[in-house]
Amino acid sequence: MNLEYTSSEMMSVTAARALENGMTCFVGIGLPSEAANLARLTHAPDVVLIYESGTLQTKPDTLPLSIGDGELCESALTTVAVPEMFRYWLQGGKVSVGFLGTAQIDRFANLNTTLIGDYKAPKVRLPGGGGAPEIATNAGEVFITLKHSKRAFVKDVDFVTTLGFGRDGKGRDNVPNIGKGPTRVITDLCVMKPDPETKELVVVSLHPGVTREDVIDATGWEIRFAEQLESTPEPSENELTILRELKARTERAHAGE
Amino acid sequence: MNLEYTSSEMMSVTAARALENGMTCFVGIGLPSEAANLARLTHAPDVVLIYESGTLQTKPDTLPLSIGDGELCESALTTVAVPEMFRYWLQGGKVSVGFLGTAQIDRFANLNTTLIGDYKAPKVRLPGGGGAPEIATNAGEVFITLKHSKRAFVKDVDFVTTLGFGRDGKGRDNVPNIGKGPTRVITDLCVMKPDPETKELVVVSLHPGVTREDVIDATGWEIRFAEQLESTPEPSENELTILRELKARTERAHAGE
Amino acid sequence: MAEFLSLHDAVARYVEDGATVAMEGFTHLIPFAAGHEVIRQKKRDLTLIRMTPDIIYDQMIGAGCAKKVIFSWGGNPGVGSLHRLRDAVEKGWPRQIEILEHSHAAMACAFEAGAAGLPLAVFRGYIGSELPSVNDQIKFIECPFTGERLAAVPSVRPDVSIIHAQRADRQGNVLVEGIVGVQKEAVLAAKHSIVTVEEIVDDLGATPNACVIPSWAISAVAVAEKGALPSYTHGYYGRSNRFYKEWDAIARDRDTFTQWLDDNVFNVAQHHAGEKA
Amino acid sequence: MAEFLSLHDAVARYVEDGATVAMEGFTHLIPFAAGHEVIRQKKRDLTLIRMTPDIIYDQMIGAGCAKKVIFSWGGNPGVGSLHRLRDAVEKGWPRQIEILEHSHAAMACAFEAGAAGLPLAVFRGYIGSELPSVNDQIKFIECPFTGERLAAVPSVRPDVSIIHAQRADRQGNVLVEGIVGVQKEAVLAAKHSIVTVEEIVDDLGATPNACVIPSWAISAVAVAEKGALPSYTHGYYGRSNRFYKEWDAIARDRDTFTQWLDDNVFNVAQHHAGEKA
Repeated sequence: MNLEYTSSEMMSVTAARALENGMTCFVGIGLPSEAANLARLTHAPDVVLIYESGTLQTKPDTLPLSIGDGELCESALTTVAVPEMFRYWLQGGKVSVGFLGTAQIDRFANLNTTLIGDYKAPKVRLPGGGGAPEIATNAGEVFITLKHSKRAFVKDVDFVTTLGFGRDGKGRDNVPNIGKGPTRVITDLCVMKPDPETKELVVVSLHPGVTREDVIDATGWEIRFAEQLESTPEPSENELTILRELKARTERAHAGE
Repeated sequence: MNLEYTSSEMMSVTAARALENGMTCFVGIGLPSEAANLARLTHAPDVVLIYESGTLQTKPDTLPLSIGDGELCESALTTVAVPEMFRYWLQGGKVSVGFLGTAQIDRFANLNTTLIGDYKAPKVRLPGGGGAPEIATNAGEVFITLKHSKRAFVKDVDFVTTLGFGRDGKGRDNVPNIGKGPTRVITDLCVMKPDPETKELVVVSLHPGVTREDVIDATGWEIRFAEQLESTPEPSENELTILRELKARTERAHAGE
Repeated sequence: MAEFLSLHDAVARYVEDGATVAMEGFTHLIPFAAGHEVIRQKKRDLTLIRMTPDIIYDQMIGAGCAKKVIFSWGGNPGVGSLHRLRDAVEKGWPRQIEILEHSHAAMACAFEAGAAGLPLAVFRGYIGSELPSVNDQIKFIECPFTGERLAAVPSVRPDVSIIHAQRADRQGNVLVEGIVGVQKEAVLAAKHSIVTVEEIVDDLGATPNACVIPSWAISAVAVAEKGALPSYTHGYYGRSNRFYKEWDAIARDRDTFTQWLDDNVFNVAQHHAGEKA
Repeated sequence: MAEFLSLHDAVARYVEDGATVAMEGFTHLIPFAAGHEVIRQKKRDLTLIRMTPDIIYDQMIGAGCAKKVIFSWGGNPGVGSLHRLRDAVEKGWPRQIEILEHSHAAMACAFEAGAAGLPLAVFRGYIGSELPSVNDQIKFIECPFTGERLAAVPSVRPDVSIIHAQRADRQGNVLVEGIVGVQKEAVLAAKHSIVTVEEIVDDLGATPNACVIPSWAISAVAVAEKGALPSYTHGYYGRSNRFYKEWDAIARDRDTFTQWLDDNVFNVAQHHAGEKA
């Protein structure tokens, strides 16, 4: 195959492929939402999507701009109150995968969406935790997707908003009633997984046309590569068509009043 | 006036008169339910009735046999789940009056609906606490209605299922976030109120034709009478008519399938 | 995803001897058909959880299914006692059963906490009540912010919960409407769950915030037409208040009860014995 | 019983300088008209509580109403930062504000606990997060049954909560439908509450288990047609995603923002400035 596609499209398609029928996915806004709906519209029509606004098993035709666009409620099986969403559905153990984005991520997959700099005198104030701290610990496992850059991939996050594996990689050891945590990170360059022992993120697959140097240059720590480094399969024509249609529909919908 | 009425009717009418428009009443099944609906159908059309089955502001045309007959839901403003009923509406402080019946009551208005005899080897096993223990403490005040008899009115209940004022009358002293407790007890013979100091129940009003001796004979402790002992006003013709119609409608409804 | 099973197969698969079972329905939607199936399959040593045991548990206790009952109000609502429950507690017939009793507020919060995946429920309760002296599962904690003493009880987390509902769609999503009680909580709190329904439909016809339990949160859906009788199903049929009153006489006497059980549960081919009551 | 008041009078009566105020609406039904009324009445030193501050709080913070914000996610959803919030936190304009931040789970449980009349919420949260190190209102307790360590936060109990809803009936009972967020909890948790509605109707048209808040649980009902714009009201009008995107440019610059506020909030006679946005 010889299709033209962008690195963003490669990221979305790869992230989408992480989801399967039978999964119940708590979806973060932005890239995770794009990937989750692409999955639903392609190989995983029965994947169950949940948004923190209370919409259970929703099937939006366009991507929501916010976490609670009307489209999410109208296409949902039902919509529950937000306390119920966090108590019964997330904390109650009904979510198999939490799908998150982030501003900053470190080598142990800890996420920072709180601030850059010092808490008392922030250089940049970010939106905050939102649903992520408890999605990351109460979901069965966590997928993370974001663009690869040195600013985003840092050795140690400025602030652990959301637990990956802790500042030493042992943050989940001996903690009862906690999920597996991040099992894969999908970027526009590669796929990473935590080392089974140390929990440090390791590149397991490079996207087509991406070199090790590209990843090294975009990562703020000495990134390691798996011994059996794979090449991520290219997007199919069908995936690209559906992704592009979804984004075009979404753009038209958001441009209107 | 010279109307014929039974002592049961006298009790229901007197109990009904305790309720007023503007009150939000958590209604127990049986006598309290009869009185509360009589109030709603006579002088207090805007009294808000709540049943523990989750039915908020319900207006049944016939009395429910159980606490959750369909009529309660169909005539309610809305119906919430039972956990919400106990958490948001009762514990949340939205109930001004809890209206309870009981099997046994003592001089400090403690209620026993658990058992007669010893807990390990009960002589008679009663239904248990149900909603009463928390209605009695979380409602603003409590009205109690039951038939007067030595078996029911005992010096000390066999078991305090539901707090009146405790075994020594001091059970509510210095307890934060607790209601006033029982403020009146309405029987087929009289009305009793707790002494402001000792909290022991005192007869404040005798029903027409009832003597002090009648009450003394039907009470299991040395019952005291208020200095200004009143005579309970008789039922009006309108109250009796509406009560009898309500009971007739109810009987017809419960006799059918 | 919920599996569509016959009621027989659902009970056979998920209700094991010795299991902790919650059959819920707060006066409404009581799963009588399922209770009769449990009796027919002679399940034993069950720990039965239910806020309001009602005559469904009276029947199961009288049939010898229970070794323990956890409840907050055990009566025939508006009628009187549960004679089979009393006979078991007071006289040990057909076997001695253990009881653990709570208040409604405690059990409602315990179901909520079970659905929420928590080990305990915290609430303002049991003040001045002597129930904590006979139930060692009632404890008190101190609020770290205000110092207030609050009650705590373990959450309810049954091995299997069984409820009855109006209808399911062809994917196994279930609509519950009317007096919804603690049914959703019971299902979400349990390891396994069986939902009996009046019918299977193409479209649930649910409004945006209706009480819908998704198929993926349920183990099995079984059709049991009139499966709540003598209780009722809002929108389908009314409560047989008459039967509730008749039950008093049936249950007072061991022989009458045993005969009733033979006639209406054991010697009934289909599941809806309750319907004939 | 709720009193029917104009939005002006409702805000004048119940929102006092220095009050703790929760204006809720989880992306849906955000009470913009009420927020603009608070700005017009120049309320000061408010402690603003909201899970998702969104541009309504950006406007109120930029207008100088807030001294403190309690929140769990402060962004322009799907667009980016709240520039007025950031300007206040980072540069102290128009005044320094204090922030207290939680996770969504914590705040959702805190609203639930507030509605339930409890002093605290207990949940499984904040594991491994550094938020407890910057928020001294996050504590941990031990479950007396299992020994598990669980998070605890104080319940939310505002002086006044303000929400927007679809409609009220003539008794002041309110229907909320669609994404209902924590609005019912906000109203029930507060000492006083204001509900703005699209319209007053004879009959709410509610199904049996609809989210209806009874009149007697509300202080005041005020009509505010299109009172949620640029947010939306399910069944009435859609979200102005365009305005949410435009807000980014408006809010980036202090002068542009001040001009916008003059044109769209202060110099608008009626309440529905949002509508013109």
